[in-house]
Amino acid sequence: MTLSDPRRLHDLLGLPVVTVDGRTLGHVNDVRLAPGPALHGLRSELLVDGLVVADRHAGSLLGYDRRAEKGPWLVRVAVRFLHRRGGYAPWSAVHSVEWGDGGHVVLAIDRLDDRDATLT
Amino acid sequence: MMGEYVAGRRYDAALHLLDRQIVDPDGRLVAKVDELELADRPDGRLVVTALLTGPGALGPRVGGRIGHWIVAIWRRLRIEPDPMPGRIDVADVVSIDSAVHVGRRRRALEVDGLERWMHYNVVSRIPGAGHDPE
Amino acid sequence: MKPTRHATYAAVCALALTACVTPATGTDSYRGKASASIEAAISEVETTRIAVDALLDDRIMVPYADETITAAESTLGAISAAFGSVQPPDDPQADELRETVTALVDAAGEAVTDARIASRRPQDADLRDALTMLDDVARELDAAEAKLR
Amino acid sequence: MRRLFAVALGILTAIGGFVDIGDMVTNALVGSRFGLSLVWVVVTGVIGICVFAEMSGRVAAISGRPTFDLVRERLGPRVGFANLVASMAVTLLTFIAEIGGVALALELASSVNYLLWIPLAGFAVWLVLWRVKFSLMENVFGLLGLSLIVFAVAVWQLGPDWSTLWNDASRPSVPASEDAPTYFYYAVALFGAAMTPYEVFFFSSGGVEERWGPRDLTTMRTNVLVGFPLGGVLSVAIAASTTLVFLPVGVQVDTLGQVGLPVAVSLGKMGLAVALIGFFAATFGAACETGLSVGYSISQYFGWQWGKYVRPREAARFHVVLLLATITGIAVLLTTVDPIKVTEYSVVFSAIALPLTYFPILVVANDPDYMGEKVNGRVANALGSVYLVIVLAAALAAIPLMILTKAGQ
Repeated sequence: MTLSDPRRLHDLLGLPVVTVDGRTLGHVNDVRLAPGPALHGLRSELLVDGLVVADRHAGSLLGYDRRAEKGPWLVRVAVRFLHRRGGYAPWSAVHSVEWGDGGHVVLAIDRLDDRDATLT
Repeated sequence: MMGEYVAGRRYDAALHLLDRQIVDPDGRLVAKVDELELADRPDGRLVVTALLTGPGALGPRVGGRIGHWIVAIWRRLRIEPDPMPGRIDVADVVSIDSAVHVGRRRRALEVDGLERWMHYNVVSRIPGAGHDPE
Repeated sequence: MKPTRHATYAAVCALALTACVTPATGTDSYRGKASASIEAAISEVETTRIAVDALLDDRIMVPYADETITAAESTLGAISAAFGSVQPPDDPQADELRETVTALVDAAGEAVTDARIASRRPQDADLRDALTMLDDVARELDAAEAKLR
Repeated sequence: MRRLFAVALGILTAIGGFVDIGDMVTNALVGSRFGLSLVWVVVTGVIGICVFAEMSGRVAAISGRPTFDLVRERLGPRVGFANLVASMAVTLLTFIAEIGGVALALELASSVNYLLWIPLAGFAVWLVLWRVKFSLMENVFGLLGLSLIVFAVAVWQLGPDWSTLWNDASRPSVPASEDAPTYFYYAVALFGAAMTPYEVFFFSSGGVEERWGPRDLTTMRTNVLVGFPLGGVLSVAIAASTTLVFLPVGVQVDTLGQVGLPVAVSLGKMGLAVALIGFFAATFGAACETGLSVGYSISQYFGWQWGKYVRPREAARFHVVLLLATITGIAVLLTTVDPIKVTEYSVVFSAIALPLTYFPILVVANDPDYMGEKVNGRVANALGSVYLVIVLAAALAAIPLMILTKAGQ
């Protein structure tokens, strides 16, 4: 299978996420990966499943935006405060991606799935 | 700890993969996942193709003047005119838990140039370098 | 990186503040410096006294006592030099204070030097003489400190 | 029986290894100037180090990942890098103070100037880092460090009025001879000395070095919860000894020699000799720990092979860092900078760096991805959160207090 030129994850993280009619929904905060079906009877590959979108990046690596029950209370409240809006956009809903500085991700949908931001 | 990815499990790249320690089959520490390499498939899916390691991959993520320095120092230390960061094909990844486990030994992965330079030029020259710790 | 740089700057300032003796601006500030010098001198004299006492009772090793007293001696030298380098304000009272404190700190230095010499060739008579001197100077320092307070 | 022996050995080395040059000097100084009115800070600090050492030890035992590994994962490469630079600077400063302390202890024993001892002390520390097995290093210096118990014996032998001491300790107030900012400056210093960040780098990395697993959790907890508080008792004993001997006559401790004087007064030559062994073991052991911690933190940030559980040549970059740190330490000390002054600054800067280390540990100890069912319970989280606030307050107050009091003068 032929692939495009290699890209870097860093060039996707932080890109603005917009709808087709130009409304900003947030920024790419993380990229959710899912192992695909096993290849050559060996190991599976890692496919991009969708984008975790939020209005701000600060504190996201702490993981509080993606787990409901995680403690301690003090830190959870503080970090959640930084991440009020957010949601999930499955890769199938991505219309196009302009990579790198000044780029953006255009979604074919006009609402994020806000239930699915937490991890299963 | 070896085995496939946990079935049905999904991984958030920045949360579960980036900056995680890469460990070889002997339990030796290889490098950090400093960056992920992605590529578009013809069917429109985006896939992870490799883990990138070393200052050349880390510098741009640190950003700013410090990130710039990290890359500049790394380039100066390398012999090649246009050095590439260390690259571990995603097919070598065996499992992901609190570390990223790969199926090949760190020597075979060839991502630790500085380690080998220090090994041959500094540490091996000090008596006792091969001394067993136990 | 801005906050880190500010922190470094603040740390350097703090170090600079503690490293040098600033000129005293008024008589009060000069009295404060005099009092601090006396207090520091008391600390060194009393340390020496405890060490000499222990030597007389054979409760301390000679090298240990020697090191402790030598350190006290050099600290007293530093106290004297630091106080001497402060410009006193234009006030006859300050000049008087300067003379008293300088004389006292120097006397303390001499007593500690005698103790250091005695400690290196421990003969009880010498040590007792040194102890008497230390007692005298300690009393004078205490009196001076009480007056300055 | 063997298990019991292992637990006892662990507790004893935790006690002996708890005290380092920062604890000795700061406690002796504070005792001579403030009596026991700051004991509450030592108690607060000891509880804090227990809470966070237990957390980082548990994270290391369950996930196999030491502290700095996780700092970068949770804070990202950019903030992680700033954190690395700050923590390393503080740990290196402490390392320099410890080598200086070894040289000062040797000077007191030999009457040979400490500057002549520095290259030798530095080389000996490096040799231990290069050659000696991790557990042997821990056990020898931990057990020898127990000689500092002599300070507790000295206090007892001085026959103090226990009820007065207890009153001073339990009803803290600023002594009349000192002002409030100075009092709180030394409170921050004592807190930094008790909770030094290197202790958790070292403790969690040591857990990986000794291949802790889930089965070792109980042993680890016993070591921390019994060993560290008893180590804290040694710290308080040092403060109490200088309170009894120095406070009434106005001596303010500024040399290592003064720290040992109360023991000489109380117990004579034999006691003093034991105290000297304690000085040497505590500073030498801590020099090894801080030196390793410098190597641990850089290696763990960049993902290099680290540790004494592999042959030196298998962890080449790590050992190059250890070598460079030792050379830097020797070079700085040979500029004739006063090691005691270095110590006094190192404990204050430790207090400033504390939140950088403790915040990520608290977050990771709550993450089921690493910890499974062994995530923090309510008690650990309640204490951890309270301490996060305390540690932040101490860190923010440190620099203003330092400027206000001209570093505690």
